[in-house]
This record gives sequence, C-alpha cells and structure tokens, in this order.
Amino acid sequence: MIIHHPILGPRDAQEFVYLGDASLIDRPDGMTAGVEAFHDYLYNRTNPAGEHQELWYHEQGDRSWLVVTRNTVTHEITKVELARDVARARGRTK
Amino acid sequence: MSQSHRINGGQIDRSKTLHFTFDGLPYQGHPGDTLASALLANGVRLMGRSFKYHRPRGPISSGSEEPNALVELRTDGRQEPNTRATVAELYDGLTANSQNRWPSLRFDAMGINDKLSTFFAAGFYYKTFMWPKSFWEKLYEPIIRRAAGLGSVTREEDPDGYDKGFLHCDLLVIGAGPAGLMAALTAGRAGKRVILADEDFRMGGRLNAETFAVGDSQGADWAAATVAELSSLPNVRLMTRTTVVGAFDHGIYSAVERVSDHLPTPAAGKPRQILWRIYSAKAILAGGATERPIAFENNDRPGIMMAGSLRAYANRWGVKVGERIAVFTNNDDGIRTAQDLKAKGVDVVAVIDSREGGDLLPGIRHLQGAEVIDTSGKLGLTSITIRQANGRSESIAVDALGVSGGWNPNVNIHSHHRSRPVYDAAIAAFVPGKDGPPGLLVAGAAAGQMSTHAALRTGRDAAIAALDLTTGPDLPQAEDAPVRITPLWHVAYGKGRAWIDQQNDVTVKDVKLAKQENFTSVEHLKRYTTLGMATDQGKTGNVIGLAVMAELTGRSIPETGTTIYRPPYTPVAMGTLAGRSRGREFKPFRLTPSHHWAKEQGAIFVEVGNWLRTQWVPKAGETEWRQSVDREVLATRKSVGICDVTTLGKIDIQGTDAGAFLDKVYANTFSTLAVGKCRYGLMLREDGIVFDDGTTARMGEHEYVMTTTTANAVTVFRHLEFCRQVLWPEMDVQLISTTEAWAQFSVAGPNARNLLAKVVDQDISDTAFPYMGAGNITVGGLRARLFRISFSGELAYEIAVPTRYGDALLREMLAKGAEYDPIVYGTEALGVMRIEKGHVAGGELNGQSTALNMGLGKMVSKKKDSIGMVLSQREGLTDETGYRLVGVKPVDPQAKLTAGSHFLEKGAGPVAANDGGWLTSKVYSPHLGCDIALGYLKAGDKKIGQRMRIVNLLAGLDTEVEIISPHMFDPEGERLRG
Amino acid sequence: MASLMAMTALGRRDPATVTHGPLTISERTDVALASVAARKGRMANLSASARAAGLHLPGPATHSQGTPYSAFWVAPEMWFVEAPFASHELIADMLKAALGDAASITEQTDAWVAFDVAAPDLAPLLERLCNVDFPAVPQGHATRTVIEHLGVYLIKHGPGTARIYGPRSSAESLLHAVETAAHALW
Amino acid sequence: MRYSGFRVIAEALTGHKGWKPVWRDPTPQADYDYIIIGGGGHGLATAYYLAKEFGQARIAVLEKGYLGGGNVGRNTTIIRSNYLLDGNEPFYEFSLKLWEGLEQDFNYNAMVSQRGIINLIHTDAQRDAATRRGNAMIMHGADARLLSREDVRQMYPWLNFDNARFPIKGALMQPRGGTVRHDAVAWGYARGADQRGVDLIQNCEVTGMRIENGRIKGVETTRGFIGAKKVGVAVAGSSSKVMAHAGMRLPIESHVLQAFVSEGLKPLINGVMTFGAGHFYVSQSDKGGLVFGGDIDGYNSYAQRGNLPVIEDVAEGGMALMPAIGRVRLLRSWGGIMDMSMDGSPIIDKTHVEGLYFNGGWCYGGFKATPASGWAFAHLLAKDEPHKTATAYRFNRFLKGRMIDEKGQGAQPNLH
Repeated sequence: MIIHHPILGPRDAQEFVYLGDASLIDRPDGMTAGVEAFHDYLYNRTNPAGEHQELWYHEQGDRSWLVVTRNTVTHEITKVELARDVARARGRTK
Repeated sequence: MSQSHRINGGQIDRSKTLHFTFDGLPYQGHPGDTLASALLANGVRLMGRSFKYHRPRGPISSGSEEPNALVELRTDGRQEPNTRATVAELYDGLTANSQNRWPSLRFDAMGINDKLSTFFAAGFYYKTFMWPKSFWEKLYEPIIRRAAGLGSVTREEDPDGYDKGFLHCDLLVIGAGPAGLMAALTAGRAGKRVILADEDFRMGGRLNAETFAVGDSQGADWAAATVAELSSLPNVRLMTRTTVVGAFDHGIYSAVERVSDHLPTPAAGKPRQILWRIYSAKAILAGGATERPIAFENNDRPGIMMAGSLRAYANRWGVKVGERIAVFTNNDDGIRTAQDLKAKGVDVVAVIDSREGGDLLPGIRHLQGAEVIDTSGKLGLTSITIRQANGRSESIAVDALGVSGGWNPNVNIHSHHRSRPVYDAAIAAFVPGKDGPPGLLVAGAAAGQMSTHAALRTGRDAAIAALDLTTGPDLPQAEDAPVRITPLWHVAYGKGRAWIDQQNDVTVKDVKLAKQENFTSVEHLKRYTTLGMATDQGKTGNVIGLAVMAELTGRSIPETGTTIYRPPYTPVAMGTLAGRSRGREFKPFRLTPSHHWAKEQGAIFVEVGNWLRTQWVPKAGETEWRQSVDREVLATRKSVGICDVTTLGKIDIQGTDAGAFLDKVYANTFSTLAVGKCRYGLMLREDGIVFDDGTTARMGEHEYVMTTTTANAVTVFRHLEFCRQVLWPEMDVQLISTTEAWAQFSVAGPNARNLLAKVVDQDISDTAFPYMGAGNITVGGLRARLFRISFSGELAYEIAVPTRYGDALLREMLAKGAEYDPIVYGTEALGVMRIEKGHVAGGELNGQSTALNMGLGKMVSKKKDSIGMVLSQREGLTDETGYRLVGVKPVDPQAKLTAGSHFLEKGAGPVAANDGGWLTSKVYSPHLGCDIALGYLKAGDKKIGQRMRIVNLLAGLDTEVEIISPHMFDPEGERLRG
Repeated sequence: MASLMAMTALGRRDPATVTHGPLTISERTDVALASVAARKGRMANLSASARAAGLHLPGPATHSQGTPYSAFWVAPEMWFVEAPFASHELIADMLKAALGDAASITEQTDAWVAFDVAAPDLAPLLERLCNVDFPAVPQGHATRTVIEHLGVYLIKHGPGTARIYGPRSSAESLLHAVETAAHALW
Repeated sequence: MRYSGFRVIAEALTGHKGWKPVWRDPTPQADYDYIIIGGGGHGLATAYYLAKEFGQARIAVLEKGYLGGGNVGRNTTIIRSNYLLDGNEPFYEFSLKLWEGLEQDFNYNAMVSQRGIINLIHTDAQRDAATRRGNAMIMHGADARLLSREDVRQMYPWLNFDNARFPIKGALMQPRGGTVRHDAVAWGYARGADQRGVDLIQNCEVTGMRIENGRIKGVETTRGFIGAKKVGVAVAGSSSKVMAHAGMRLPIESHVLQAFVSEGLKPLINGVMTFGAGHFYVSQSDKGGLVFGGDIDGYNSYAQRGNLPVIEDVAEGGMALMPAIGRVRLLRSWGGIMDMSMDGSPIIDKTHVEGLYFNGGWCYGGFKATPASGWAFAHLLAKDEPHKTATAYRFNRFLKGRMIDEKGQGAQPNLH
C-alpha cells in the first residue's frame, strides 16, 4: 500500500507501523473517567467494513503519527492527516 | 537421432549447438530453444507422468501454463523440481531428469494406479481409510505421502544468491506481444518512464509464433524492430525474462527477473533471480491469452497438444512435433495451425472441426461437425478415433494432434484484487471484469481483443488513456480476423476418461461425480476434485471444468462463475522472495562498542534481538561456562566488574513539559525529580500491565534521559511519540533516540568508585555524587555522563561516552584500574546479580504481569493520570490471591532448578488445579552456593518462608524449595549505597 | 581533545574506503551531527537564531548545504545539523549556545555511521537497496528509507553522489549490504 | 448413506452410480428453534453437535456463500493444544481429543493426522517459556516434550544449524499435534448435520436481526425473514458486521492473514514446524505442497487478500530456517479475514439480547478449535450455560481485567 503523507507525499506503507482505530485518540481523562469508560475506549471497536479512520506511525520516516482514512474492503485511501492536527481538532491539549 | 524433428525456419541460432541430457541421455539443441522444443526436435515427446494415475505425458503447451512437462532441472544443491520444460531456456550442459516415476519414465510402476483408476475417483479418500483408527497415520497416510508429490527437493543449501529491488515508472506494461509493444511505444515516444516486462526471453509474444505480417514485415520482425526502437529510448526499460506475478494495492506490482537461469551457473556475485517491486500508478496488462483444450477420451497422450503450440513449435522453433499431424478444433484458430504446418511441409492428415458448415479448407482433409472420440498409443500418440457428422467412426494414424478449444484471456493479474472476470459469449471465454486493481488497464488478447490489429489498437489506446496522452503512433497494417468459435467443452461421446486437469488427473467423470454428490459450487468442485490446484493453477483446465459443471447443473457459465485468481501468476522460487535475507544475513547485526575488545578476548556472544551481546568472557583454563560466569559474579561482588549496557534504549526528552509528560507515561512521578538525580520508572500499557522499566535521569530543568529495556527500546519510543503527538499534542516535549550515540558501561562492585575515580576528571565521592545521582562529567576532558544506579546490588555507576570512544574507555578503565583486578562481565553474570537482587527483567516483564504481581504495586500513583493507571485497578488485576514475585531456593543446595518449572504444594498432584505458578528466571548463585530463582506464585507474598515443590514434568524433576523474598542478596541495600 | 582514541563504527582506527567497479564507498568519521527540534510554538525564534548562526533549516525531505553548518529535515520542526567534526565535535553545545532555548538540541554524531557512495550513476545500485526513486528526486533530497531492514537516511548530493546515514551499531551489516548489491551489479 | 472401504469398492465396480448427495439443498422454513449464522467450520460443527449431542431439532445453518467457505476453507490445517493459559488450554485439549475421534464420529475421513508439531527455540528465554508452557500443557492433560538441538537435528538434519543468524537451540514438541484436511472437516460436519435433519441453507445472507423487547425473534435474510427462538452467530471474519445488526461493538478487529502453498514435492517435512526467530510456520500436505504462513498483514481489512511485504517476510523466515528450499516455488497465496480479538483469545458467550449468542474472536487459531467450539457453542445454546472448558471466553473479561493474553501483547489485536 502507499500512504500519501501530508508532508512527504507518497510513501510505502512498509515504512509505517499500524496501531488501529483513530478512536484511540479519544482517551478519557484518568482523573475523572472510570474503568467502564476506559474499557470502552481501549477494547471495543466499530471495526467497519468500509471507511475506517486509523492510526499509522511513520517509524521508518519522519515519526509522524497519521490518521489515515482507508476503506477496509478496497484498501482505497481517501484522506491522510497528521494525527496531531486531528487530536487538536478533537480538543486534546496537554 | 539428432534433431530428427527439426524443420526449417524459426528463431534459433543454428550456428551454435548446445549439448544437454534428459534422463541421462545426451541430446543437442540450439540457442533460442527451450528444453521442450529441443526435446521435441529430438523426437522426444514423453517428458513426465501425471500426479495421480502416473499417465505418460508430454508437453501440451509452449509456455508457462504447462501442466505436464515438468522436470527436475539441474543437480545437487541447484536441483529445481517441477520446472516447466516449455519455458526452461536451453544452455550448454543442461541436465534434466523426469520426476514422479519409478523406476523410469518409460516404465513407471506407479502406472498401476491408472489401471485401478475406478477406485480412485474424486474424493474417494474421504470415504474410507477410517478403520482401524490408528492405521491412518501408521499405514495409509505414509503410503499416500510417499506416492504423492511431484519433484523432489534437495537437502542442500541453494548455492545461488537472490536479489531484490524497487523500480518506479509512469507506466508498467505487462507482456511484450503486439499490444504491449504498442503500448510501450506509445508511452515511450511520449517521453514517459516505461517499464516493459515479458516473461519470455524474446519479446514479441505470439508474433514470434505466427507467420502473418505486421505492416510491411513479418510479425516477428516488426516486433524486433519495435524492441530496437524502444531500447534506444532512455525513458524505457525493457525487461525480458521478467514475469509480473502479482498486483498489490495502490499500483505496486511484483515481478521476477530470471537473471541467470539461462546460464549454467550465475556469474560470481550475480544473483540467480531478482524480485522487483514495481511502483507504477498506471499499468497495462497485455499478457495475451492461453489456449484451452477440449476434453475427450484419452486426450492426454504425449503428442497431443494445443494447436497454437504445435504451430509455435514449428514457426518459432523449427520443430515438427510429429510426422503425421491432425488438428481438432472448434474455432478458426485451429485452422490456422493446419495451414501453417502444411505450409511448412508437414503432413497434415486431417482437420477435425466440430463446427458445421462454412468453407472447406483447400488441400486439407477438413471434416466438419466431427469430433475426436478416442486416441491410442501407450507412451505417445499413435492414432486417433474420430466420429464424423454422419456418425461414422474412423481411426486415423497420427503421431501429433493439435487441439484448440478456444483462447482464454489471461485475466489473472487483473483479478488479483478479487475482481471476477465476466463471460464473453462472442469469444466463449472470460474477459476482465470490473473493479480490477485501480490504474490497471487491459489490452490485446488479455482483454479479449483477439486479432493482431485489435491488439495493436487497444495497446496504443490503453497507453493513451492511462497517461492522458492526445495521440499515439499510427497503427501498422495487421490481420483483423474475427473470432469464430462454436463452444465445445467436452466430447460427450465415449465412456472412458476425458481429462480436464491433466496434472491432477481430473476428468469429466470426476466433475460428474461432484455434481452427483452435490459439490456444485465451483469452489466445492475445485476442492472436491482438486481441479485447478496443480502447479498450473488450472490455466488450461479450469474453464472447461466449470463449463462442464454448468452443463450438468443447467446453470449458465456466468452463473457458475470462476474460482478466485490468486498471486502469483506463475510460481515463484522461495529464494527469490527471500532475497538476501537468509543465513547470517537474515537480519542485520547490531554490535556493541565493546564488541571488538570482547572478540579479542574470545568472548561468547548471545543474540539479544539483533544485538550481539557478550554472554561471558572465558579466561584460560575455564572449560565450563559456569566457571566463567561464577568468576565474573564473584569478582564483581568482591572488587569491580564492567559490563557493556549500551543496548539499553536511551531517549533524550526535552521541553518545558518534559516532566509533566513523564508523569503521564510513567506510573510513578518524575516531575518532582531534582536536577542531577535519577529514578527508577515503571511504565504501564493502557491495560494496566507493565510495559517497560528503566531509570530516567533529570539532566537539566527541561531535559531528561530515559532508559528502556533493550527489548522495548523501539516500542517505547513509538509509544512516547504517540503520547506526545496524539494524546497530549500541546505539550512542549521533543524526543530523540540516543541509544547508539553513547557507549554506556555499568561499573559495579565495592571498588567501582575507586576505579572510576582514576578515569573521570571530577570528584565522585559519595557526597559529591550520591546514590541515584546523575550528571555530565568528563573523562580526560572528553564529555561523558555518569549515573549512579545499580542493577547488581553493588555500589555501581553507569558511565557513558560518545560511542567512538567506548572501546577506548573500556580499555582505559581496565588499564587504569588494574590494581582492583577489574573484570568484564557478560549478560549471564548480569542476570545472576539482578536475580540475586530480585530485579525484574525479561522473564518477569512478560506482558502479562502487573506492578502488583511484581511487588511494585505502590509505584502506581493514583494522584495523577498516567497511562494504565485506571485499568490497572480492575478486579482481575488486583486479586489478593494473584501472582506475586517471590524468590526461590532449593531446600537441598545441590538440587537443580529449571526456569519454567511450576509450583506445587507438597503432596499435590501435578494437575492444573494445583498449579501455583512458575519460575520466571533461574541462575546459580555463587554467593548462596545454590540455584536460585524468581517466580510468580499465587499469593506468593503470603508464602514467604514456606516450603513448596517445583516440578518440571518435561524433565521429570520434582524439587522441594523454600519460598523466600526476591531480594536474596544484601536485602538492606547497604552495598549499593556504600 | 580526549586522551581516548576514537574507533570507527567499523571497529578500526581510520575510516574505511571500499571500491568495487565504478563504486566508491567512503566511511565518513569527520562529520559531527546534532538534532535540532523547535520547542513548542518557538519555530519563529528558532528560525531567527538559526539564520543568525548561518544555519539554514530546510523544508521537508530536503538537505541544505552550508558552511560550517549543513542541515536536513528529519521530522516536523526537527532537523539534523552537520558540521566538520574537527571544529565542531561539541556541535550540540555550540548549537545550544547559538540557538538558545528555542530548540531542543541533542548530540547525534555517534548514533550514526556515515557512508558516502559515489559512482557515475548510483541509480542501479540504489534501486537494489531501497525504495527511493533516486533518478527522479532532486539533488539535495534527504529522506529516511530502509536498506536490508536497516532504517537509514539517504541524501542525494548528485546523480552519482549520495550519503547514507545508518545506525552505527549495524555499520558492518550496512556496508555488507551495499557491497553485496554492488557485486551483484558490477 | 454410510461410507466405508467396502462401499468405495462396490461403487467403483458399479460405475459410482450409487453415491448420494452429501447434503440436501432445502428451502428455508418459516421458523426454527435454532438458527446458526455461518456455514463455516464452527457453525456446521455447532449444528452437528446441537443435533447429535444435545438432542435438539429444528435447526438451520444460514450461509451467505457456499458451505465451508469461511476460514475453514482457507487455513493452514494445523491442530494442536499447546496453549499456556488456564483459560485456553482445557478448551484446546478438549478440541484435540474431539479431533482424535472425529472421523469415526461423523463417518468422514478428514485425514486427522497427528504427525507432531514442534516450536523451535532459539534463545534461553524461549526455552524457559517453552518449559513453562510444556508443563502447563501436561498439567492440563495434554502431551509435551522438550527437544534438544540434537533431537531437532535428527528429525530435520537439513534445517539451518550451521549458518544461522539465530541458531536452533531446541524445540517444544507436541506429538499429538498435526494437520487435518480442512475442507473435509466442513463437509463431514455438514453431511452429519444434514443427516440429522439440520437444514443447511447456502447463498442466504443475513441482512438484519429482528429484536423485540430485548429478545431475538429471527433474522432478515436475502431469502426473506426466518424466525428463530435462538440465534447463534459463528461468522469469524465478519463478526463485527453481523453483530452490528444487534447494535453491538465488539472487542474485535478484522485483519487479513495470508497463507501459502508451494508446488507439490516429494516428502520433505513430516510434521508441523514453527520458526522461533521469524514469522514462519510450515507443514507438508499429503499431496506434497508445503503449506506455510507467517504474520498477519497488520491493518484492518475485509479484503480477503494481502500485500507483498508479508509474503517477503514469510519467505525470508522460510529461507533462514530451511536454506534448501531456495528453488522450491511458491504456488499460491491467499488471504482470509481473521477476527483478531483484544487479547488473542476467543469469545463464546451470550449477548445483551436474549436468545442471541456469539462465537468469534478466534484470531488465526480458529481451525484447530472447530470441534470444541462447535460443542461448546451448542452447549451454550442448548443449556444457556457455558461449557466447562469455555468458561473464560466471556465478553466481560476485559471489563473485569481477566484477559487471556497468551502472547502478552495487550489490547492491540494485530500483535496477537
């Protein structure tokens, strides 16, 4: 597969390490959320057959974490963003 | 009998003669020959035996689709089983042997299977061999396994090298027949970067096998001229002997280049084959078509082959397959064979045309509405029996029969993303369907465009479309004959066996039986009868099989559908796929800064991931590894020992939020750590299980240096980047690995400080550099770092210098500290000392254990949010009776312990219900004079001081042990603070 | 500076030079390296101080040649800076002094082994080694890639000259990989 | 119709005219007591045992494609019970024991062949782990042996002992491990279920679930609504898709696992072997092909096909272990979709919907589990209680912190 890195352009997916669903961005706050919230965050997945937002890490590259929107049936990639930007947009800070 | 069947013409170099042997007999051929063409030129038709019935077989094709003519090529370590004689290029000295026969190809004792074939119907083995139960493994299966298989494998290492590479282009053209050449020419002249790959050693595709003209010249000459023009273009890369074997996601194709297979052996240093990964957003599949046979009784004898191949052997290789030849066809292409052969002066005795009506061929006995219904000839065809339209049968003596059942477009590559081909009734074949690999177009016969003109036109047009060009070259004149075919899949007449899959011996009867037993899905048909599962993957047989099933079930051919086309297009050598990653080069080595010193000393090394670490350093006279390790431990505890710990991961963490960041990623607190101090840190995964541990030092207000375990250096770094970029993107934190930048040595033992004082420039007294101190120092003016940390329980430091000085630092410490008799210790002694101290490492950091399990539960701060803090509190992880880390020593000091042994209470049987846990790590402690171990024991913290047993049922060991604190040596820690 | 004798990544006193056919592989021990990463929100400050120090911090996938400092982009707001080792062995300290607290700076000199490879045309060699379209990328292209399982930086200085930074501990394996590819070609 | 050697001979002599269809093609009835969604190995085994062992009737299996078209049709055929953890080992040992009597039980030769499996050891730490595992296996009633380097050399002298990057130091062996002709397992269960009156309905895809007041009423299919008192889902690879009809999100990701077969070869490898220093495992089929595989591709996928890096990775492992296979050719690759669960272990459990039961999360270990999975799922469906060997396979183990994580990789499915 080829991932169109937002900074570096097309790069072979072999350079990346896959983590999983981009919902892993939405980590609850450990001081306020309890086991149930963390359980849902860490373990349950929508796992769609179709468009899927997912986290890839450019380990053999610029070490950026990316959010890749990819179809899990066709493997077509329609969007690639820096995960940091996505995380900020979702309100994550410090 | 030298080249008795050679006729005029062809693209072989008759000025040179090549010598080769088949089954030990010598033959001759010419450059340009394949093994099959050369054998046929020598009158040899019998080249193999079938898989199940061991029927005598000759080639049915002249290409990579060949199911029958499989040989063991070359000898010794280079022996290649199942090599298709039809594509093996002849070279001088070639040695080939037939396979899957005993004692010889002509007299194969397993031929008895053919006589008993009625007992070996499809799937018979599913219905028997079940009694008595034990006989399957003991009797039936061993017989079957010995009989099965095709060629044999050498046990020697393949002496040849393989290579890999990456190529990039604007357009990949797969196949260099008329369509591919035209596509490449169109793109090449437009200045695009083009790769044209063809599996053959000569480009031109079918043009090399045909006699008709393209433009003003013979097709083969036009091809040669076009290749010459392409090779003059710097933007075009021509790759002969290169088969594109797979289409993967996003325009990545795999291709195998056979660099040296046409040579006796590869030149020194040169690879046998290269696996190319070709990156091309656009590609054109111009892979042509494969002729398919018609199933009729005994249609598998040597001498019966595809009509187009019969023609190819005559036109391209100057070989007549027989003296008296007939053709059996359901389409016009078969007619072409008869005409070409006649023109070559070969005796064409009949054309058996299953179609009714139309013009009769002049000068040839052309029987319309006729069928071949049987053949004879024990080791090769001697005659055919035909049935004419009027029902009359007749036997005709022939020694070669060309069969044409029509042509199947080679849709395989286009179907590698599971696109299903669609049936085109006009050509009675499947053509590429929709949803093929994005960017892949199809042209020529692969697209069902069967005439030369159509191939040229669609090749050009595909290139124009793929690259958004406006024009292309003018098309040369070429034949544009329509496909005229009346489908005939199998001859209904006759009660004998009519082969569909020749290699696996699947006949029309087997398809009928599958239907009778309700295995009617094509997938069931394939799996039940093994149709299409042979080395040719059904390239010639599959479509016939499914057509027969369609006929039997009354479904249409499109409704019946095809099975799935999977990579590779043709089989690929494992060596090619592995490339250079084999033997010692399987993975790169990582060498420590002290590697060369250790090698000088005759050290023993151990693989730790890709690192080679010193395991121990034997001294003269030491014959057992324990002698060396015991000495290293005792010497360290007595005076001072040095160990290379460079392999531990080091991560530089800087930024104004570095401390806050560490508080998030570590279970314990780091923001409060004073500058110039270090602290042991415990890192959890989000699921609350311990991920990693190490010491992290605060080198400045906003600057920390983290250490990780050797094993987790990469994954911890990745995790930190995740936390930094994704979870807390606004933190001011920067990370960089410095693992290899610093050579780091542990210096441990009562004289550690004394030794170091002789090499460092600063005061490192206990006051100036207290326990858990950290800081930048110098060594003879050289920048260095010092950490006062201990993994051994001794007064210990870790000292680091830039890696290039690591070797010298070690030698300097040994020399300047000579009065303290320093030794260098390896990972074994390191393990002994850490286990004596109860420090967790690999065996305990197993990804299944919590801080609580390790006796470190208090380190998980609940006053702050950190990764894993919340989920570490789940009930299953906080169970009072869960595993706790304990120390273990045998009651009898002579008794031996084994890591991996399990705990049992005294008197308890060795069953799971009594399983108390296991020993995670074990060493011999020279201080305690016995084996000691760490272990995870259920409620172990409450069992300190008790006696239990540990058992190793694999070795029959059952040992009484005492459960002790994991801190087995200097539990008060007086030595390390000394 | 130090009384300790340096050893090269290949375990020798002096840098190695290997030739095969048209190819020359030269180990470079005379390059000091440091990473420079902008502190959060301080890129403007960093750019200014870098400019003042004669250091040009190039855009993504690019190497910028300079004296004494050259630099190439390695990650968002992060660069590796090169300088002559003889004059800049303390490159991290020197950069810290020049760039102040707008950047996090870490010595990287000995984390890497540097090989300069030179041949009339490097494309045939590099296509056997890594997934970089070497003929197509411009001079000054700097990228991370993988050679025989090793993560490296590849910098194109011209069609026939490039530098490879590989992990120092695997210097021997990296050299072996390049040599083997060369022997397969020439 | 009963199969036997006698019958084979008799039929051969009479032109094979007497062979009957192995299963009917029934029209779906309006409703059933039990609907099993998924006509793969686990679904068919569930139906078979429901009818045969638990005396249940009015059972249908709904299959969207062809019977045995799930992962039972595209795996590497290995059976073994060499698990470490208490939650797993009794279940897999139960499965292995069922394999040992399966063919006589369902009167179909599935070629259960216990030629042994060895897991090669390359480091001391691996030996320690193998010792722990082997002891756990024996304590659970399974068989295990620890082999020395020389033992391994005697079995396979042509492995890479002399020029290896990661030398072989021994192996953990389970002599009772082996291989089974995978398609035949599906067919044998299907035939057995059909003979016991189970309706096997092919080309019938479930498109929805009818749930009223928290209770399952039946399923919508491409062949219309079919009512049911109880519905069991056994669709590994599609679990998330099907359970989404009941509004559930699962602790599962779908991943592609590729597998490979070489051209047919004369006997080279007798048993099953796994390389401990790379991603490679191999056996040789009775037909002569080397059947091998390695790691999953690693990204979520329903595409049933994989990519090149894993093919190369597997071949590298193969060549590192067996340098003699350089000229052996890889014939075919294929990809199947795995239910990769959050701890690498399966789920056989009730759901929040009364009457709806789930069986999935098998990762790439589902084939060997087929008999026990069918049995345990049938037990759960018939008795509403988990089978004694499957009590740990609950959804709530993640909430409770009782993961069954054999590899110790945590909640990252692609690492299991």
